[in-house]
Amino acid sequence: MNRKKNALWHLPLMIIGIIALLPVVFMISNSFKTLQESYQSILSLIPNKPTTINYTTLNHQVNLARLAWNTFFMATLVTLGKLFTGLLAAYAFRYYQFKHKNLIYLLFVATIFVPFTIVMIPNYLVIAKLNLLNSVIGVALPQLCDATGIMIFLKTMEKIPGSLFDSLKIDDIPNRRIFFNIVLPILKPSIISVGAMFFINSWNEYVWPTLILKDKSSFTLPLALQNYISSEGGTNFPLAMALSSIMIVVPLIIYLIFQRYILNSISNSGLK
Amino acid sequence: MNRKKNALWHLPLMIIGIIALLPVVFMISNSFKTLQESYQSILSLIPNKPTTINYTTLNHQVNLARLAWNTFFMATLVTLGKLFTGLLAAYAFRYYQFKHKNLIYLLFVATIFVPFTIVMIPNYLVIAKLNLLNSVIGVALPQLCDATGIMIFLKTMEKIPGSLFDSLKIDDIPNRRIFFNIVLPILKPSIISVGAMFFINSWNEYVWPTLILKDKSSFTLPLALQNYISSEGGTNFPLAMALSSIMIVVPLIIYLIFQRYILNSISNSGLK
Amino acid sequence: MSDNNATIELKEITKDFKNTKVIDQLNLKVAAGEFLVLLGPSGCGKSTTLRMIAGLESVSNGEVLIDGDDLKKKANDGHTIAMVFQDYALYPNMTVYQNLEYALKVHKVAKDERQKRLESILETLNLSDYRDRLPSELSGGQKQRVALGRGMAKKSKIFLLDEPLSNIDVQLREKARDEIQSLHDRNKQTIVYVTHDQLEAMALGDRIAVMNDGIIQMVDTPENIYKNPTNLFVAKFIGTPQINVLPVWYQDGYLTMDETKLVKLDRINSIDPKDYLLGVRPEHIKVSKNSESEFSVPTKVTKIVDYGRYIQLTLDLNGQHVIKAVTKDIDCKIDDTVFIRIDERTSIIFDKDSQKNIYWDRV
Amino acid sequence: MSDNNATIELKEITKDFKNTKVIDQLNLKVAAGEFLVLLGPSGCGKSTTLRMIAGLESVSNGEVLIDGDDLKKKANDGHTIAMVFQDYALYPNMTVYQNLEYALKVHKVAKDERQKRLESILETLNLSDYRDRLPSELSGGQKQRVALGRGMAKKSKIFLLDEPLSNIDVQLREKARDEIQSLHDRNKQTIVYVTHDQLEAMALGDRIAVMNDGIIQMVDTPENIYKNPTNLFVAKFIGTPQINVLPVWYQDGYLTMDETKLVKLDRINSIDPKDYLLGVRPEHIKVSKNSESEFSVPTKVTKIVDYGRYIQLTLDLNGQHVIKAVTKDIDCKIDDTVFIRIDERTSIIFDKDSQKNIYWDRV
Repeated sequence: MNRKKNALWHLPLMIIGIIALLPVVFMISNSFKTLQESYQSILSLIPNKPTTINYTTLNHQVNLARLAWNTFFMATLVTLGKLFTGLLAAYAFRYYQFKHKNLIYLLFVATIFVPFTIVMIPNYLVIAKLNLLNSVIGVALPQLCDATGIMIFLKTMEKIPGSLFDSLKIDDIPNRRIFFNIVLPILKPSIISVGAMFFINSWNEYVWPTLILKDKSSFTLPLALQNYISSEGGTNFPLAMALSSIMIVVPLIIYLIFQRYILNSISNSGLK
Repeated sequence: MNRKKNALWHLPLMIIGIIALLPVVFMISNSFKTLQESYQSILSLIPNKPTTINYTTLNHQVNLARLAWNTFFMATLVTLGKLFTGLLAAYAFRYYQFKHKNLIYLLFVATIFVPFTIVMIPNYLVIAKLNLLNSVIGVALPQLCDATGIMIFLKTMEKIPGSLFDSLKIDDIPNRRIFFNIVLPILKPSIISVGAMFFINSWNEYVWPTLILKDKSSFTLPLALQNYISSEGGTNFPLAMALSSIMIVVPLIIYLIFQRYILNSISNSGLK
Repeated sequence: MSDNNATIELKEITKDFKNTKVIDQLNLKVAAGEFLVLLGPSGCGKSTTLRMIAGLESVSNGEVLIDGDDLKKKANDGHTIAMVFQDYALYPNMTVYQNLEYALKVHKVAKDERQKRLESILETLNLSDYRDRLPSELSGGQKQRVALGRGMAKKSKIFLLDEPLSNIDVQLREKARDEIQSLHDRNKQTIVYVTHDQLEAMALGDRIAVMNDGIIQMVDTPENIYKNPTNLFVAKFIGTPQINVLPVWYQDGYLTMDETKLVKLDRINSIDPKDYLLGVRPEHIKVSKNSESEFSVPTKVTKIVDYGRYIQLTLDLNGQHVIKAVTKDIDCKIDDTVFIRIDERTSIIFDKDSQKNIYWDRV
Repeated sequence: MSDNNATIELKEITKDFKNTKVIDQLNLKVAAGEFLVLLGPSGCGKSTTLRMIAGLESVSNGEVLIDGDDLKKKANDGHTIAMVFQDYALYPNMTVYQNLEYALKVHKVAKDERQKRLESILETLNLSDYRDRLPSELSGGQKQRVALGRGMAKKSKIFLLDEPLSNIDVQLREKARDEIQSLHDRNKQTIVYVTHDQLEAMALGDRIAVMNDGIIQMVDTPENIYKNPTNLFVAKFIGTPQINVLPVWYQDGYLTMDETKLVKLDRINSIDPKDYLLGVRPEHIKVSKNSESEFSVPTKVTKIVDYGRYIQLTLDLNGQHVIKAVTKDIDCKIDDTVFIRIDERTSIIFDKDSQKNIYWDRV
């Protein structure tokens, strides 16, 4: 096999590399341009005169610390809730026999493919009825049924050899102990990676929180960003890019810390 | 272990079951209610006097066949494009040595966590510059770098034992043949399941197509639905639910046809 | 029945799996303190039988009695039975010591007692240096010893082992076998041991139950099973190289093959004149360079393998039969002609249709 | 050098992996048409050596010569070398026939020729009935035969086999071994065969190269390796039960242990008076019920295993040494006292420090 053929195989990599990474570079670049330069040459990758003016302006206009805290609090709550229900549900699917188990599982997984657009309104109405509008609980509740988490945990549990449970059964170890002393510790890497994924996704979420959170004081970062963008075309484009750049920092840090776990676990499950 | 303890473990399943499935039942139910009944008792699960009026009205107001065809065409194009780039990229990652391979892979996966809100504007500007607004190619192009597909394919390729490639190397089989004669056939189940996933996700997609497709004649189903919902609160709620119910049919069929592949490949589920 | 061990009795056990009988009306008694080996090829139902004794697999029909009590009616108390699995089933998140301690801790054995027991086990199994290691940091042989130790820690009356040596290196197996043997000598638990390796079975078992197709073919001491197998399956399954099987015809006191008289039967002469199968183990084929009696048959040497301790010959008889012979010393070359002789005492005669040993029930 | 086979020569091969030498200055010549077995424990570098011959693994230093040509300078042509892998490496999406045909098809062997070759191979390996099955529908033994057939189809000069029998049932191994042997007898390719199983090595190899820690310890015929091993490692690795090793002292023509005279050395008398290790294979320990000479030593029987063909005794000497003996017939019980004798002819004497066989270079 010669070098020419080799290069040919790199082509798709280069194309998707550009498609994947260009927007992020573009975003960071524009956040350091003046409003004027951004208008003139929005697609140039390197600012002529890099400036931090957008960041300082942003700091005056919104309470960044408050936004970050709100986002963090919401993401943490949603993550813990989803991990809790996901782990219990997966354990029930794995180790209990009940009627129509396969059908129920099939329906669970089906919910992954029901678009959010469709469940949005029913969910909104239920949350309103429950008087949970404008509350973080209201944001978290409909997300507790994340089938992705269940699937990943279930798959990891299935990798635990059956003989381990046979052994526990012969030793007459109660279920509660099996769950906490054996299953949870074994699942630790999965829990970390799924937790990180949940957290990042929740951190980035904006459609659903926009519907539920009306009060400015409980706004999260994506909601604030939405405000900058939604004014049709963006009155101040570099400002929006600056806020985007700030917003992306926390997921980036989490991703880098847990990358080893995330790379393993996502590709195992095969789902986002 | 007694039955009481058993029931305790079923609780989380029941809770998330309700959270997951209720909205869909609710949607279908309301699509068979009259506008009046929907206003009066929107949360009741069984319509008093079931009616198909919403479906006939819908059929008069929009060209359902045209919408469905547009959606199907776009989803097919996006799916094929993503499968193509994903397979080639995964193969390159698996079987070629190049500089900074791990770093590049890490960046690829990172793009999964960059929220769409953030890349939306840069992507829009690029598509506009390329004169691809209002075209299906414009919708498809930025989606070609789906890292999820690459990860799943890469993982499946990693499961192919190294000795298979050693054997092919000793027999001096050229790369092109290895890819088409060996790797693709082995990956068939993954390709089917990932393809189904891509298709369903693309079928449901609305934010990005809304930005690119302005011409009514190229609208897809989710865009039409968006039109019914966006008039703040929904002037005709049962009508929107009827369109939702129609829209959900194709993903449901695909999921049911390919469920074996999807469940296997995504979660390697072995509940039996 | 004692403090250390218990009897096991399987009564008319049947196990159906998806409409096929995996185990068919199996009866088996294991005496208290006995070391019984379940031996058979893969898929013969030996593991299923063991799992039914352990209570891990339900019984479709019949009873499993432990010390006379029905297992179905009495839930497993976590004390009576210990089991070692083929893949060891160690808890991956616990150290060696924690693995051994876990069940005792859950069942509230006092800390002093626990420590005393475990220290002595770690000592016995040479694991003291590895007590704080995780299973992933151990070699196959070490894992196997930890699994053994975890079973010992329970001081159960019954010890079940499911192919415990199949995942460790050949070189280490002999040593591990000796270890299991001496544990049994010391503790005198009732042991049921599953394996597909006939040498392992011969070395360990007080008695061996040879299984095939869900049916116990023979239960007896290793010696009897080797020397006097009930049927052709058992004869072929035990012994390597395999027993030679020759199609013969009985008439007038002689077994003949292709018109050649092979063996004169003195012990038995009341069998019907018809086709039989003659089984002779390779070491019972007497090989000599010259014809030594009227029953000597000429054969051609096709292969000679010197294993050091013995020499294995592959012989060709008339271009129709392949005979393997094991001898200590013979000076021959490939393509030489040598003579073989078969003795009545070492002949096993099988009925051609039923494949049963016709001598067997007469002994 | 011929049409059927090729010579292999490894010259001062070194292989580094992450700064450790996996293979250290290895030299090995395989004659054309020879059946050479690479034998050693797992991790000894035998598979790496095979993979370097195959060109799958690069060589850090040294040369691999095939028929005198350097492998590095001449790319693999896809014809010279065939290889069978431990996990068979069958293409899961192709039928048995397609698996055998694939490489030939890619390399444009004419259809008639392909068909002729494959039919005969399928016939030879008893695979004709399975030609349209997928690998997933085959048993382990059948997969192994398909892998073998795929290698044969290429009619290569060199055939490499990497533990080809380790994944099939014990019962089938003897048959598979015979098959490989007869293939070699028929085709006379140069074969390099990797295994960790000493019996397999003894049965198959024209010569055996025993490896440990990336170094070849000894290359010789099976007989010589068994009878006259170069060092203690080889002596212990070959033969089961393992060779007995006793610490002895040489003085005035005698090997003594704990003040007891064990062996009188007549053949050699020019060795230094110091500590040695005496190796005696279990079948060379002469066991008798009564003391038969001044060198008879009393021991206590601690274990008797009857394997049918032979009886294995475990003997205790003074409560300090464990000796294993293999005998044909002896009438004794556990705890009996029996006498053992060791013959000079069957004694192997190792230097205590270097662990080398002191006889070896004198023969």
